[in-house]
Amino acid sequence: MLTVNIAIIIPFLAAIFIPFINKKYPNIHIGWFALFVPATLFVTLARYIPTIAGGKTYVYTINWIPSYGINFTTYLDGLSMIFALLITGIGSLVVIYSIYYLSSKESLSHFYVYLLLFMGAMLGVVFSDNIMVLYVFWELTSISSFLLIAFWYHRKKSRQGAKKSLLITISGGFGMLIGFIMLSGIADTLSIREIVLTIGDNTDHPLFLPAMLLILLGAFTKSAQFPFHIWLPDAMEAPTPVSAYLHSATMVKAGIYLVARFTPVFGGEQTWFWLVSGVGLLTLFWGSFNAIRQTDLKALLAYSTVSQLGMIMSMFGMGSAALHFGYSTESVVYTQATFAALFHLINHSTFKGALFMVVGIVDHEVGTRDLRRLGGLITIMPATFTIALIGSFSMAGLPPFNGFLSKEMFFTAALNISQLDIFALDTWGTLLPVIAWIGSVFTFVYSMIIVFQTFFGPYQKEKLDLPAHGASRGMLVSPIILAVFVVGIFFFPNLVGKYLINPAMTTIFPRLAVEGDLGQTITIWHGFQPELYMTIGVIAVGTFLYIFRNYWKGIYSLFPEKWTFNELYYFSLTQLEDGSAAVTKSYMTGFLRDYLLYIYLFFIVAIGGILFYTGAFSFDLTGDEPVTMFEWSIIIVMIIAGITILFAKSRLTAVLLNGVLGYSIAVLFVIFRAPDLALTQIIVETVTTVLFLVCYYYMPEWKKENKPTRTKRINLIISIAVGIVFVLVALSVQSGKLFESISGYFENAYELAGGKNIVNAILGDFRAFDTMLEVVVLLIAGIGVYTLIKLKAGKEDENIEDQ
Amino acid sequence: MNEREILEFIAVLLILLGSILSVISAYGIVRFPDVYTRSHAATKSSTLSVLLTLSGAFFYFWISESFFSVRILLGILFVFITAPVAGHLIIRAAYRSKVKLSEITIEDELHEVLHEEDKEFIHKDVLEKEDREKILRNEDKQK
Amino acid sequence: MIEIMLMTSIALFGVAIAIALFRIVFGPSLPDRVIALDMIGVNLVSGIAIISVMLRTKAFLEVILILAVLTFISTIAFSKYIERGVIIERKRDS
Amino acid sequence: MKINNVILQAVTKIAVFIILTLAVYLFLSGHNSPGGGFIGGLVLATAFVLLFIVFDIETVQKAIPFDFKRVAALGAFLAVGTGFGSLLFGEPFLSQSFGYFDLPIFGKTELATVTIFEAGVALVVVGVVVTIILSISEDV
Amino acid sequence: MNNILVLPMVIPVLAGILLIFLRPYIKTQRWISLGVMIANIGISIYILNRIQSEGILRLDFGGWEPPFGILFVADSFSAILVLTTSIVTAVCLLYSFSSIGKAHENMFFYSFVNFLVAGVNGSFLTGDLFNLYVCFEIMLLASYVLIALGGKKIQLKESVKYVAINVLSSWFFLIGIAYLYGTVGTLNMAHLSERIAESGQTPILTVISILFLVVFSLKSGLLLYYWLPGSYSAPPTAVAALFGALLTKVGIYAMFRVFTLIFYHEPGITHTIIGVLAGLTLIGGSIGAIAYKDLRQIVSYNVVIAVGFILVGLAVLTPEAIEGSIYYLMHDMLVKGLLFLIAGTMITLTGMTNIDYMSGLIRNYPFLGWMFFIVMLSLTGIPPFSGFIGKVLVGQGTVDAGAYILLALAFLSSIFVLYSLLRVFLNCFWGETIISEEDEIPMKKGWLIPCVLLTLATIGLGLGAESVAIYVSDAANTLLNPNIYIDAVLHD
Amino acid sequence: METLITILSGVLVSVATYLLLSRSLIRVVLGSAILSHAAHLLIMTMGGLKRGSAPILGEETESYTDALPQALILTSIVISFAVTALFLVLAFRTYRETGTDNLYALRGFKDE
Repeated sequence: MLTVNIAIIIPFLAAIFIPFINKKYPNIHIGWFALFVPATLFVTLARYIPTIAGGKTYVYTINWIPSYGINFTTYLDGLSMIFALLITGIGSLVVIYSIYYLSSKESLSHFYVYLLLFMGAMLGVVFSDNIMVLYVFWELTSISSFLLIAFWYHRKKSRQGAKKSLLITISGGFGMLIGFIMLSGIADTLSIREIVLTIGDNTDHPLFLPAMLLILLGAFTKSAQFPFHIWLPDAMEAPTPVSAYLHSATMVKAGIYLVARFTPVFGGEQTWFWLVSGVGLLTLFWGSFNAIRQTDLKALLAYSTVSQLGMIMSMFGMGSAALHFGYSTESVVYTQATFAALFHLINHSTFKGALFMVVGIVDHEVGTRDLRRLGGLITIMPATFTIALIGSFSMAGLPPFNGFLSKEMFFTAALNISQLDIFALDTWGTLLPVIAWIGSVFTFVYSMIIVFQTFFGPYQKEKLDLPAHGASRGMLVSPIILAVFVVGIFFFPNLVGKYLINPAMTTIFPRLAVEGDLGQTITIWHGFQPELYMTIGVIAVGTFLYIFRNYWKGIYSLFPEKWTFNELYYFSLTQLEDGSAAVTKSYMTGFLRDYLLYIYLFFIVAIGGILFYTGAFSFDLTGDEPVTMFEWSIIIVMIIAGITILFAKSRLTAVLLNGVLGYSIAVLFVIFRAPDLALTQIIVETVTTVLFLVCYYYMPEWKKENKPTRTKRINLIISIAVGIVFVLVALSVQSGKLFESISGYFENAYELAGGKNIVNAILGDFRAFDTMLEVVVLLIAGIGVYTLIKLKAGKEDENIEDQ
Repeated sequence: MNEREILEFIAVLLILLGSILSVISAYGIVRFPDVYTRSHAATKSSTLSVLLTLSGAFFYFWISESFFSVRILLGILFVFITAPVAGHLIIRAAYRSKVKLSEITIEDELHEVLHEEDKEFIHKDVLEKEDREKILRNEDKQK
Repeated sequence: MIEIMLMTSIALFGVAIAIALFRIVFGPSLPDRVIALDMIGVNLVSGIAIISVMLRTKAFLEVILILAVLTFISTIAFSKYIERGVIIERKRDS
Repeated sequence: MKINNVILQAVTKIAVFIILTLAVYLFLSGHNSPGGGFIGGLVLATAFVLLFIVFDIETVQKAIPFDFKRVAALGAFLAVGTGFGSLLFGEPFLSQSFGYFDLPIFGKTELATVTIFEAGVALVVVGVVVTIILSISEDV
Repeated sequence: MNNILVLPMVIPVLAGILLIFLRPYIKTQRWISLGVMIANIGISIYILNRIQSEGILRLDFGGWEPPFGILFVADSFSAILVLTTSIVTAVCLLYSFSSIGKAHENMFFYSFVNFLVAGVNGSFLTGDLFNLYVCFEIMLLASYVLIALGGKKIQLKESVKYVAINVLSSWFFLIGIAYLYGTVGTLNMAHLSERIAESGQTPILTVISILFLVVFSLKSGLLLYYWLPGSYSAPPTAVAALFGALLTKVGIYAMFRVFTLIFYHEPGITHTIIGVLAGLTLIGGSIGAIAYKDLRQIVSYNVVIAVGFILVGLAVLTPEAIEGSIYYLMHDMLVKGLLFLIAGTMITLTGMTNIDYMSGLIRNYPFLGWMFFIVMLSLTGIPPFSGFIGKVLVGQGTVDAGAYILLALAFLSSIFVLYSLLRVFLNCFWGETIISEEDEIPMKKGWLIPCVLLTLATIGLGLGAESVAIYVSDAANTLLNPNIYIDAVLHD
Repeated sequence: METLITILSGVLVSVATYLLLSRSLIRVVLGSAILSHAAHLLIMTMGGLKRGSAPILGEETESYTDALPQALILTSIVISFAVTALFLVLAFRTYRETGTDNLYALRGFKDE
């Protein structure tokens, strides 16, 4: 079935064409073209709902890099179906909303290009079967989200928020990539389906646990789980449609998707269970707790999103416990946590999307989102208020809205799981429902804040930037549709359950699903159960806390700003920059001596160290030729001349001594039977000396080095050490000769190359290529010297480069 | 000892003579008091020594291997021509750069001709390089 | 006999070179050093001649000539350096 | 005060002649005895250097009006070009060949492509050494 | 006859020489140089394909059988690198046409570029150790001149250090060759490998191998990268881009060649050290990349990070890792060239180097901004750009070899790459516009087109990774099985 | 002989190292020249010293010295000459341009 692959590609193609279309029809809002894409995709996908619900799956592969098994394989099953519908469905609504939200003065084509990129990437994430391709799209979502957050890039806050989100999500993505690599190493395949099939045999692989942790890292960063949640509030700098789409309904749920997708792989493991549900619950608590203190409506929603995501995450964690058992009637009970998670996932998208749009409307019409300045809007924008009410109450878990159902199921699941006696649940299990309950109380409180602070109370006209008036109709379309869903799902939950969630359950629990039905019926009323009491408790305590919130808000000051993770993030970044600047500048002195010192030290340590570590040193005098008197005197002359250079008082003396060295080497070459070398050496030496003389005339006199004694001493030690290592290696090589040289061959030079001078035959024939190249070297040097001297920088060139 | 061996011996004797001369001139170069006197040792006796040695080598090759080496002859010729010139040049340079004469020098006739500008007769090894650079830099500035 | 004589003479040249090196190292003036270098060069010419005789090879005869040439050139270069500072002039006018 | 250079210049003329002869000899004899393109070129270069030291740049250049950069480039071109020559004959790059020919005057003579190669080398050496020294000296 | 092997090196040499004669004709010089590079692209593609069908090719210069003569050996690894070099150089030349200036062009600039390429290609192709040294020297001398060409103060200051350090490293190379010749008595790399395999890698050979490690570390900037940031930020943009793309890669190539072909018997010592060095390089490069506010410095430290990353592959020595390194090497050559070009263009356009003072460039130069964005992603290893596949394969290799510290460092360094470049992007391209319409320096087409070409290359290499996969896996196979190379050279 | 020459080149290496580590640019250039001397001596030593006669065929002898190192040294001499010349000129230009040959003053980038 090609449709799925095409469904991923279409948004990308559309993104390419958007700028052109925008140029061609500048008068029509480009959003209408963009709307076409998600709407079509939604309809197309929706047509598959019945077949998917019937247990059918679709796989299709397009080859990308088959050599490494990285292929563009798509897989449409229940789980991806839910997400795909959310992406395209909410996507369509958001596009409609944005058409009215964004004025045509903005650079709309950029906006829709990013949005479509994101949509395509997101579809890619949920449809990909190949984990590498999944990763590709995963990072693309991060990037497009980065671009969307920084849509108003001239604002500093937007840039900061974008930077933070990109850094955190991409880093998490890298972790996930490593995890994927490890996982593919374990399972020897890149296909998720195959991994699920074979992983059972490999759970004791040493890399199994690290892979799990790293993949979770990716999921947690993307889904803004504690403590990586800090990027999400800052991401609210994005235009509101973006927040509604990415940061509540879709992108943050990619992490959830990943957890769900990998539950069949890792589920049933204790670490997985505790990490996912533990982190989820912690996030639930921390997010809801922090949401209350926010004064910016969008920030409040951001924290609420964090907490809701934590809740969904924890439910997936709890549900994974079912995999620990085989199929039995008990284990089916535990899967209902997962069922609830999927259900809440859908519900959350509906009500949170609606709420974000409401906030966007308020912001758009009133000009502020600050809770301290808002109030009394109920009379001015009644329709908006109604939607806000529906959304908030659903979020708070009140009937008759869909949030109530999933919240109830969440309590049920938490209670059930706490009864288990695996994974040390007998000791810590009771914590689960307790934290869940506390988190729900806070959720209730902030939901109330949204409704009552914004729409009730005194209307403070003087504090608002714009005169308040009702929302435009077009902007209300999308939130109303979502609100209808919120209510609708409450009354017909089993429609969703049967067609969307059940197939997804089959994906998450493949081994259980073959044994029997995992489906559940959602009932609105199931008698006076503990979970109902819990809900009532939530409402009671929540109302109490809401009314007296000014009395207990003091506890927030217990958590000073400095101690938040957000501050930690900024602190570590600045520390990192300052620290690395300090470290780098401490060794990058720009002083040649220091650089050479590093090299020499490295040489001494590495070569000397290895020499002694391997015991390579050996010394053997027997092969040596005898030394005559003349040779002794030449050698002594050279040693004296060499050492005297160090103490030479004028540069000319030094050059002269260098000349002595050169000529003496020529004599040594004579002694060693190398006439050609001797000839070359003396001529080159003379020319070099002449060069030195020519240049030195224009250079300053050789001053005495005013170096501290310590520097001198270090230099001396280094020099001697370098000499010693050099000699030791040379001596060891002398005594450790392994083979005869190949040069015997060259002694037939006369027959082979027609020359009696072997050295010249080698240079001119056997190794003529070297000679040719060295001629080129010489040529480069010659021309180079010419250009160096002739091409001088004019004054006008000395501008920026010398800062 | 046949004739050839005698000739060879003579050739080698020439070489030995040259080497002895070279040591003598080396001794001179250490012992003489100033550069002008030292140049006598270095250029005159040293040249003689090298001429002797080279002739010895030339004869040796001619005699023992009947190899008439043009190269050695050229070498002899070359040293013969250039060594005095080199000595001349270096001493002139020394004098112009005002290398002081030995304490025991009695008369310096050239001084008034060449160094009339500085009556004080500044004794310096070489003209200060720094001064030259100063001049050079001033020129640059003027440009 | 001949061998011994050759060995002696080459040793003597070695001694002469070493002594000349003394002048190079201790100066005191630059011309002193240059003279000493000139002398070393000339002595090396002799030394190489002796080595060729000892080794009975004609391979080094070029070296002798070249060394003589170069000693001359470097002495001239040095003396010009001492005398005028400049070795190669663009246009001789002084 | 003018410095008299008559002695030096007179001697130099002879010396340069000797050096030039030597250079040519070294270059040609390279195949069978010490010498060759490099050394020949270097000796030739020292002859130029001597001329530049003893006379001045303008005088010498008036007598020998070469652009030494181009001399060097020409040399490199020759050296690399001989390599290319062997490509034309389908031989591996830089294949040298030699043969003995009976020439009317010289008798049995060895002719080798190496000589062209070596000539290139020599030209480069001369060109580069002189270019370097001239460039520095002219930069005052 | 495989005479075609010598062309990638000799054509640039010949062109470089010819251009000296054509000094006054700048237009001709430009087109000849560009033509040479394009010809090289064609030739290297041809060679690459012939290697696939005929195995490793070799050319014995002068017809002398190895190990006595010098020879060029082309396996897939070298051919790939030659190809990439030609592409990058062609693009950099294109950029230099409109940026380098008449004064440079008149001073044999194109000759030097040609010589540089000749040295680089020669180093990739040669099969003889001493010839490798000579090729290095050609490359280095050309780079010495190119770095100082223009004679600005900063260029001279930096080039002095660059030359001094490289003289030292060449010296190490030379004594390394001397030691090796003393021990094994040959210079042909295949013959060396055979002889060492025959006698076993004695302790002294291990010591010598470490000496070569020092040499190539210096050239490639593995741990000993101190010279790199300074000298890469001094020359004009086109030259800096060439340097950033090519110079360190030659060192890396040599390291791969020597430590897979010759000294592969003691991985416990040599490759462990390489691993440690690679790790330290990653750390140092990462720290350096975020330490400075000077755009040129940031960009230069990114070169260092890449060096560390590529050598992680050599350190772990598994097939995946080597393949990954080769991919990454190709990717890095293209993208580093692009990065340097873009950074240089930014500096030219704004007249500033400090990223704190640049702002809002994307409004004036949107194309440049988006290309920078793509470079950033590509260097970070974000798919579907070219860095991705290399990163994944190296990751796989390290996992297989159990080198988890290297794995962690390699991926952490990517975050630093991202962070350092993200800072640049956010500061320079986004934010309030500071350049008013009047002050805006118009973007020249000649600056933009080369950047666009390289951007397309990185996207193409990322999406079309499959098209080079066979070459890369053949290259890795040859590297890991030295006998293939030896047989092709010695036992034909 | 071999040991002696090795030690000699070791001394040269030490001297060159000391020069390279100094602050003055002209010393560094000189140091680089001396370094190459040491390397050449080393290569020579590695091929074995004073064994056989000069590698010119035709002189009646039973063995020749190793000619390959000589060829290598020859190449190396020329290359180091080229490098030294370039380095020298670079130092010279640097001095003319910046007015100092003190490497400490030539540290380059000032920190912004």
